[in-house]
Amino acid sequence: MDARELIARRAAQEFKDGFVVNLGFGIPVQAAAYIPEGVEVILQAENGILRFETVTKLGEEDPYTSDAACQPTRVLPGGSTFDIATSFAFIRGGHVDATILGALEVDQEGNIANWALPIAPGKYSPGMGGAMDLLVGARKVICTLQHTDKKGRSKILKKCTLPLSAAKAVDLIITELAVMEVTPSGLYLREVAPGVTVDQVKAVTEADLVVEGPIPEMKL
Amino acid sequence: MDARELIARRAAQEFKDGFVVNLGFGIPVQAAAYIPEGVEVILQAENGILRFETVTKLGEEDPYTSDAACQPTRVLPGGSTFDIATSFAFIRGGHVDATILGALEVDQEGNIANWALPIAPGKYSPGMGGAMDLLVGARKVICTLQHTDKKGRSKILKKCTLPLSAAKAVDLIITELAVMEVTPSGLYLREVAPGVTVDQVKAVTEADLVVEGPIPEMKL
Amino acid sequence: MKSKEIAMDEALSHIKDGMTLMIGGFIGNNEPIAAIDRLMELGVKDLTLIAVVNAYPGGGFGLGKLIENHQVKKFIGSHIGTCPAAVEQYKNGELEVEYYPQGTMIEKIRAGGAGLGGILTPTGVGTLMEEGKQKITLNGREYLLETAVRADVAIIRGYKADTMGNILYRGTPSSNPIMALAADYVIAEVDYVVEPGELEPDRIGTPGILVDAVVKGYGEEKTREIYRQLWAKKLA
Amino acid sequence: MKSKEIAMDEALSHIKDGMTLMIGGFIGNNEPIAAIDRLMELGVKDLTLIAVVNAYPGGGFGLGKLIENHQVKKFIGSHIGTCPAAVEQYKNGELEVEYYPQGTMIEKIRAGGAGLGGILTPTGVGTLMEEGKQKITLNGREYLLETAVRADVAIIRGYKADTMGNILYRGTPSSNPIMALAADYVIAEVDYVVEPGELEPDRIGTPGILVDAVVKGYGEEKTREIYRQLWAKKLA
Repeated sequence: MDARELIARRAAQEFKDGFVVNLGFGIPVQAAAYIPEGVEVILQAENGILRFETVTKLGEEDPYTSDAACQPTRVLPGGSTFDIATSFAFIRGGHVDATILGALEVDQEGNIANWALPIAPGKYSPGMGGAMDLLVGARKVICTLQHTDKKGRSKILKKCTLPLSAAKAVDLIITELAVMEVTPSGLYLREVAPGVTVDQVKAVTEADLVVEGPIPEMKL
Repeated sequence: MDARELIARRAAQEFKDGFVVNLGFGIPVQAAAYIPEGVEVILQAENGILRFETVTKLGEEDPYTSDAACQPTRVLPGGSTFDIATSFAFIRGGHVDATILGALEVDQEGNIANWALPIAPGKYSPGMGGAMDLLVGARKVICTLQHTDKKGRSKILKKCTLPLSAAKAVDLIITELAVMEVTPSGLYLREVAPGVTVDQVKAVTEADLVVEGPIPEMKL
Repeated sequence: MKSKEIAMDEALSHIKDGMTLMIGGFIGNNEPIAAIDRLMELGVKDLTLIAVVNAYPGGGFGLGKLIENHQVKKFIGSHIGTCPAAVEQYKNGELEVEYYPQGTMIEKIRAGGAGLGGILTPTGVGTLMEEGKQKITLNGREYLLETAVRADVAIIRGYKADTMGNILYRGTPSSNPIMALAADYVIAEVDYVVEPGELEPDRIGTPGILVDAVVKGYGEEKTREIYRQLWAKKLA
Repeated sequence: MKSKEIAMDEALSHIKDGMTLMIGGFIGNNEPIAAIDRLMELGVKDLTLIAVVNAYPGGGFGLGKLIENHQVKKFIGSHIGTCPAAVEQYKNGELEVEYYPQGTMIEKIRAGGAGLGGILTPTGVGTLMEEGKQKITLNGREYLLETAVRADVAIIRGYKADTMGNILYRGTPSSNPIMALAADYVIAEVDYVVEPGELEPDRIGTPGILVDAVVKGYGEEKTREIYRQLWAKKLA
């Protein structure tokens, strides 16, 4: 299983029955494929739709209905559509139980940088989209990312270096190596991936990681 | 014709074709009965309805649909209903062309007091309802009231004495004696009621009234 | 997923003495009248009641009954004049009243439900409403900072619900769809409960994620009778 | 009352060089694509474009075309990454970009249409978004004061209109109903125009009092074809 699938599978275990969730692009959306049996989650997309198909085949699509990636979707029974001001009222107002989002960097205080890539002096791309509102408004923020960048440097930092998307917003960090929880008394290592040791996680983590008691292995 | 009918008839002449209007209780609502031939106005009520019947007979009513007095009404063709936040977005946002409202007092600067009757120290009744938003948001504010109180004292003042509903909000004042316009250079007498002289109006008006040129008689 | 339709008393048991309660509707129209009637019998007291306006003109109907029954210690809204008992209790000191212009009141509720701290409104500048509030000038125009408000419980009135709590409104829904976001526990009184999928997604005014309990009201036929009787008496 | 349905070019003639233009929809979905295509041919330039997001991913569709055609000098919204031309022009200094979080952007537009001076949002506290903005603390929580925004012209996309300008939306209307309040001149592109009374009052998403011009778009059949072709190409 590749790193992305592992992260998505583990993230999916955070879904509780009846949860309203908003999923960022990439790994988070992938997590929807691994929702545990018996658990029903309600997908929310920021453009203004609740309970919708994750995949709608061409031929069955409605040209006026899309998800937040402008891909065709249809409302499922019990679902609804609404304008985007209402959609963000739901998001900011605490009516979304959890969001899973990717990140460029995350730090031990729960700060997160997930959009502002410098492209010229004082200029950043691609834009925050709805992520900043989700980080502030969702009741639980789960951050999924690969533990290190292509050069092997930790993305789990003492302090983010890129411009923040939100301060002290992240509750749980899931990588292909570990599950870490942000708490008022530090960043706790909660689980390691199958076959990964605590020392291996520590070796590629810049953040101060609190390790207490035996650390269980992720169940996937 | 009694004073109230005269005021209502004159106020109705302010309606222009296509105007979106919100009418306060009492004389303003009465004005709707005298809308000139060929003029179509769109009634808006603050609870959240556009284009509705002014009178709906019992037997034809819908129990879920009412006007701002909670009296039965029905939507006319081309009308619509919406929530009250949207309704006041229309009102405050300048999407209502004119409002006609009653007043306890109005002054030469366009200040208006139309709700806060003292009932105990620091206590006022009955509450402003939607009037304060209408005064601030409607493009044209027409104030209809009787020129004097029961004791013959002017309600058209130099300076309001009751707590204000809005500052510098009134554009036009219509009483059973006169039509007066609030302008940056003072309160202008524009029309007198049939059979009423300028001096008679001046005698019962505490405000400084600017009188320039011959003052025409109201056409009713 | 478990149906959100529960018994009236089970839903109302979430309303305790001293709580802040929002009631949707507009001086009688589209008010949750069955829930209000039962709440009067249950006798919960010392409520802070938030509504955009007060009772049906003259009282004796809908939320006015809670005031007449002395269950409300504070009223927050734009108007009390339609409820003689409210005016009397306010005058004699039994009822505290906090006034906001109607458009401000609903924006405060909307802000509470939408996770905003507040809004800047031009309404009330130069009036009593300025008292104790921050005034902010933007581009030469003055605004009052009005802060968000929420309630412990909101009771709203819809026409139909499905068992997932999706609400379809009929007629003039007024404050109901806005209050549905602004309370910790939301009770929706409706005349019909249907299965998920029976309500058109475009027509759902309040998604079920906002609603904690669906309760049956008096039903459409009795509602029609009640309002016809009410409206048969001419307003003073 | 005169019908609000007019010719596309007559409606678009209200958009002049240098104006601020709002375009409804969401990265391609429910965008007024016929009006945008024609606006590209008409060549109006130096526009400030306000949209919650930018082009359909990869560009070449909907409002992305206006940027690719160098008609936009400033973009105000939450994201440009879906539009390669926007990223390139921003990088080389041709396009100015003003970012707002999506929820903030739509609240700024809503405030502009609703006569509010602005709103207080917790979104963006502790980030780049604080720059140049007032920060206000209420009950120990910090908020950014985000001010109202309006446009000279808004082009929205509905499904059906009546000749009075009432708009019925279909599917995910996203920013369209909000922008309808926030511009001096509002153009609604729709697939059908019907007579007043044919749209259910409860289903009208934007009342005609907000709409200045109704224009016919490509129609439902062609719209279906256009989106099917778009969606047949897999996203990168």
